[in-house]
Amino acid sequence: MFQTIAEVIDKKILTDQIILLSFKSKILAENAKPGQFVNIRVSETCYPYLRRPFSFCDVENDLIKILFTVSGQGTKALAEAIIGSKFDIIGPLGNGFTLVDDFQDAIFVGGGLGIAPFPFLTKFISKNKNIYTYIGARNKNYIVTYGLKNYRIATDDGSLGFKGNVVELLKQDLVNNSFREKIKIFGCGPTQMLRSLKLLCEEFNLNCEVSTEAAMACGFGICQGCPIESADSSGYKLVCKDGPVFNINEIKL
Amino acid sequence: MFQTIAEVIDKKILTDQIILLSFKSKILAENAKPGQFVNIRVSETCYPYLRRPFSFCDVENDLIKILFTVSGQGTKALAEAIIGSKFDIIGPLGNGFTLVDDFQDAIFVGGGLGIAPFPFLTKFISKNKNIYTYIGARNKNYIVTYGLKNYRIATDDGSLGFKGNVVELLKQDLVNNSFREKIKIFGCGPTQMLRSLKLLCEEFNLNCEVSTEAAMACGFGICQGCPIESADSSGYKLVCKDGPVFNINEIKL
Amino acid sequence: MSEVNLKVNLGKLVLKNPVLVASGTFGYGIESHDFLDVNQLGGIITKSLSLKPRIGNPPQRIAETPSGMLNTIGLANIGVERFIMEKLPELVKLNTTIIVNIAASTVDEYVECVKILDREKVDAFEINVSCPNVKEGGLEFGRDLNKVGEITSKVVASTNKPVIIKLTPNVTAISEFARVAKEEGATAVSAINTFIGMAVNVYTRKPKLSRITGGLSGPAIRPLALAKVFEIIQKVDIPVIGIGGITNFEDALEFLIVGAKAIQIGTHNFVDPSSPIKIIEGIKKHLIKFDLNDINQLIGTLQVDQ
Amino acid sequence: MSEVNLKVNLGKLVLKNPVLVASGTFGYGIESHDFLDVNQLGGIITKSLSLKPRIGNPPQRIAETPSGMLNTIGLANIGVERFIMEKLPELVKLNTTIIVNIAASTVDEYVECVKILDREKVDAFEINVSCPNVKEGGLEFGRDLNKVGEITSKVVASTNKPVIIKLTPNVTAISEFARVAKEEGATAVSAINTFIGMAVNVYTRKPKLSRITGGLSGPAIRPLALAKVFEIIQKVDIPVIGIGGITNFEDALEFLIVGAKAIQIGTHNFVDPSSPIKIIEGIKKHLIKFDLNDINQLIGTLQVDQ
Ligand SMILES: Cc1cc2nc3c(=O)[nH]c(=O)nc-3n(C[C@H](O)[C@H](O)[C@H](O)COP(=O)(O)OP(=O)(O)OC[C@H]3O[C@@H](n4cnc5c(N)ncnc54)[C@H](O)[C@@H]3O)c2cc1C
Ligand SMILES: Cc1cc2nc3c(=O)[nH]c(=O)nc-3n(C[C@H](O)[C@H](O)[C@H](O)COP(=O)(O)OP(=O)(O)OC[C@H]3O[C@@H](n4cnc5c(N)ncnc54)[C@H](O)[C@@H]3O)c2cc1C
Ligand SMILES: Cc1cc2nc3c(=O)[nH]c(=O)nc-3n(C[C@H](O)[C@H](O)[C@H](O)COP(=O)(O)O)c2cc1C
Ligand SMILES: Cc1cc2nc3c(=O)[nH]c(=O)nc-3n(C[C@H](O)[C@H](O)[C@H](O)COP(=O)(O)O)c2cc1C
Ligand code: FES
Ligand code: FES
Repeated sequence: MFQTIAEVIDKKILTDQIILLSFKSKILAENAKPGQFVNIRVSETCYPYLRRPFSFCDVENDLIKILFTVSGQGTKALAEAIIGSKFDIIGPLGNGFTLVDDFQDAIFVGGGLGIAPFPFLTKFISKNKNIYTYIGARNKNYIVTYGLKNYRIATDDGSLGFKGNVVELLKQDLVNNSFREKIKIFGCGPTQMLRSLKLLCEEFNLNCEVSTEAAMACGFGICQGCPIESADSSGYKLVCKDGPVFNINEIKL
Repeated sequence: MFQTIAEVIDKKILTDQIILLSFKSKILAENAKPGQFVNIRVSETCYPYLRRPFSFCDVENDLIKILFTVSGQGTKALAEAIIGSKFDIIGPLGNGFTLVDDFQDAIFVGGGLGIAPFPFLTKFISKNKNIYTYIGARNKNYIVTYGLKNYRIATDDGSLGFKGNVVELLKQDLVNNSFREKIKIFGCGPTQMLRSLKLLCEEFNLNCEVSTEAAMACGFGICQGCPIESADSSGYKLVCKDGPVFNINEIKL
Repeated sequence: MSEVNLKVNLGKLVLKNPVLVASGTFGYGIESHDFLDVNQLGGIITKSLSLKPRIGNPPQRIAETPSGMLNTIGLANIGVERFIMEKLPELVKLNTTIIVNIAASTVDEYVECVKILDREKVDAFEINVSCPNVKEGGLEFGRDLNKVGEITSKVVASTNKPVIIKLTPNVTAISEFARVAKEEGATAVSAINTFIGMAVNVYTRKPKLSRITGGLSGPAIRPLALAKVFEIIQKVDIPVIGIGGITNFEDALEFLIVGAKAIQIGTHNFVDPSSPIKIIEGIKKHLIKFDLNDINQLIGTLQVDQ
Repeated sequence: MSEVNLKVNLGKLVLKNPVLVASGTFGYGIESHDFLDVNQLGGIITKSLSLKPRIGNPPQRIAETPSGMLNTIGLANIGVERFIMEKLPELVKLNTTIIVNIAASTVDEYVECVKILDREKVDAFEINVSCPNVKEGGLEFGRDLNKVGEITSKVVASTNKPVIIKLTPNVTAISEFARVAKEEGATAVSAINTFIGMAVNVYTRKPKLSRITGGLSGPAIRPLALAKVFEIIQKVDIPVIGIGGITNFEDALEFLIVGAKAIQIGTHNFVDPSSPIKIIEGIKKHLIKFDLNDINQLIGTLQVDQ
């Protein structure tokens, strides 16, 4: 973990609402793993006060990139950042996706901005494996394909791709036996989507890791603010330290 | 009084530290009088929360200009404003200088940023009167002459002009009988300076108005936050509503 | 915009909408006309009035703190008599509820003020037993259950108009004070007045306020104020007017959802004097968005699990 | 940098400098090494430990508010035993004062925890009688003068180490609690724990915290915390450790000038985990700038007129 000052190098507005922000930080770029995140101090003042967590969306040389949309004061401050401005960033935080597992087909399932970690993850899946990306969103205006490979799209309103949710789309393909090899699912998205995904994985007996979210203060395990219930009801795990990536069977959704 | 949204049109850095910021606002420009002020919401967030008051430094067509230096979070936010950004401004506030008095020589005495109201005041002194401007500052780096006429400079360290304070410089000239006509003094600056000025005016029996400052919340008379003691000890006047310009004999300094 | 009902009843006090402006943050009700249409307000609460004029505390009276401000105004006001002569004639022309706030340093003084004003066209009284910034009365009263009881019963006995008791949060259990107010006949309670706070200039080592401590208000205290209102609502059956750090319609809704029948905008009147109207509009739009046609369908509807 | 003395004495507790990290905001003292040199701290206060492990409250445990945060962690901790086995061995290697914070739901549990830890290499105890987020103990204790007295006297009787009582601000007169702590033999008091607060999501109408109310911390409460510390200092002769909303050296100096002998950084450890060191450096520079060579020349030097 490092606390470092990083400069905004580039800001791209991908759709109406969704922003890709690049910061220059050699130390973060060198140490980041897919599924990990950074905790950014979005304002030097006391408002907003707490840091805001964002997944590594992509890493290129000494740049780290995050993908987000304005949902409150914190993302507003980031969205207004001008090129050259500097932010205090802590990272890399948490545990990333497990890549040593025995699988041949990597299936990414992202709902909304849940696709955020996948561009970076894509780069880590070894060449001899297959990547299938499933992107879900409310409608076509929220679809981002930045850095993604071999993707299929589902929209709630059918304005692009499959009409319905992204887990339904994946299920169709599973039923149709579209995948030949040993599968591993990588999921990220709203709790509702992760719940459906869990059912699907149980039904098809699939290996699956998901990236979860929780309100956070510290981001590195000292505040106990980010609990997620263990699957066995024995207590809580911390999203920031024990996660944010969990085997889908470890946690209650 | 108006509450209006005004756009930043220009930002000039006059010296290392001192900034001249221009906002476009027809309604404020049309209604401003020298010595009056605006109360600016420097941030849309809750930090800094209260507005910050600034004198009209100058008015040109539909532009109003303020002069300031970074002294805290509020002025920091203004200093960081980018061209095109918008601020919620209330004004014109308070009572300006009295210009109908019977005088022939207008003497402006400004300490530090106390010169702020004088560029605008200069434009209101009728052509057939004389203006003498006395500018005082710690050292030459803090001297601003923007919009000022016929000025003499005093610096505490003697790095420019007279070595000593600006009231001493004025006193010298009074003793030397540099002014021929009926005098009116317009003062603005730190309390210490205004106190010396009061003694001087008593000694030479001069008519004098000063612009004062106080911590402010509302700026228009409803919070009672900005008292200044009446000269007769009968109670307090409100800097924002009864002032900020007072006859120097009305108030205790 | 389709019709939604914003009218709220606080016992015998009826307001056309739940948005009031708080004492001490709206002058005598006639200074802010340049910024908003005062007639649209649910009601106006005047600066605290005392029997005799008070010049207030020396400067420095205010200081900014993170997301809030401290004040030690010290109840500077023109007194009941001048208020009636100079301000009330203009106030009564308005088409909104006029609530006069009274502060005093003895029980008798409260009663006397109320008796004098009772003859005038004012709609209700708010009794300030909670000002942290004066030597006599103020917090001494507001933190003493017996005194609050005594003041309430005597004031209620001297007027037929609704009496609102404005409570201090600087106590262990604010609901006990609400209970006493109810038992002694108050129509409603206002919660809360400011929290005792302090700030120091570390360069001069002097307190930033002339009276060392003062009252903290503004967004910083909103979560605290909301918890106080919630405590009262849970424990005592009396209409509550919520106050503390409200800046927009969402803030106002927090208090209403918790169960406040009305709310007051305080410090934010300094920051955005037109905000009370924006808040009324915001509440209306919110109701429409959620398919509600009456604010009373929202009041007290906090969803608590279990 | 020229030498300045930062050492402070709180009765039998001596700290190499007045900057501590607050319970619950620095884990067990061994998690933040990546961000600061922990050995430079005046001391570390552990997360509250209870006799048995506690899993804490369900999510949502935290919510941001203007310049502050609400939490209802519910004292999630690994318990005294695991602490001694898993954390303490690493902690005791540090060259700083180790203060263990204890929370309990009965008086006996406090005593038992202290007795177990008394044998270990810990330097002092901080007794949390002020957690707003648990059903038993916590605030019920902290708002009851007799209980605070009983807990203090029994804990003090069971150890020779310094005992610090951590007070809640959610009372009418915090100084009375400080007085009882002093009378029953406490070495110092810590003021303050969090203020009871609440927030509501107006779209779902649900409280933002799972337990409805929680504790407010952060810059928002600094003026309130400072006033509480000032109240104690004025009325009771006991060393006070100031806590509440400290983010930089100026904030820290406010408490020290008012008379606190030491301070704790809480929530700001989340926002800027390296800030405790920056604050120590800032205090040093401030002393040098003002030609002082000892922090004790600044403590309690508030300049009050009249
Ligand atoms: C490990 C981790 C990784 C993350 N990675 C990413 C990422 O890569 N990209 C990303 O975008 N986000 C990511 N997030 C989420 C991100 O942290 C949040 O989006 C961010 O904190 C929002 O901050 P904010 O201040 O803008 O919003 P906040 O001020 O925190 O408020 C936003 C919230 O307010 C509520 N709200 C506000 N207005 C309304 C309304 N009109 N109706 C209903 N509810 C409303 C909603 O609950 C909303 O979520 C991640 C979170 C975690 C924990
Ligand atoms: C009617 C009126 C007109 C005004 N006109 C002007 C004008 O034209 N131009 C102008 O520049 N100002 C003007 N002012 C003053 C201006 O309002 C203040 O400068 C402004 O409010 C400062 O806001 P801030 O948030 O930047 O500083 P604040 O956050 O309010 O803090 C600044 C203050 O903090 C203290 N402080 C901070 N750091 C230190 C330190 N290192 N040592 C000692 N003390 C410290 C000082 O008291 C300092 O003044 C006017 C004020 C009034 C009332
Ligand atoms: C400058 C100022 C003056 C105040 N004067 C009074 C007063 O005279 N009487 C009173 O009952 N409350 C007074 N209050 C308290 C407010 O009415 C309100 O209870 C408090 O500020 C909390 O609300 P807010 O956070 O919205 O400001 C005053 C508050 C401020 C900030
Ligand atoms: C997330 C969180 C957890 C806390 N846990 C504890 C605790 O276990 N025991 C305790 O005595 N205080 C606890 N506190 C209170 C802090 O130690 C401190 O008293 C309070 O936060 C005020 O200081 P601050 O404003 O600097 O945060 C906690 C505070 C926070 C924010
Ligand atoms: S965010 Fe602090 S422990 Fe996870
Ligand atoms: S600033 Fe509010 S009355 Fe002057």
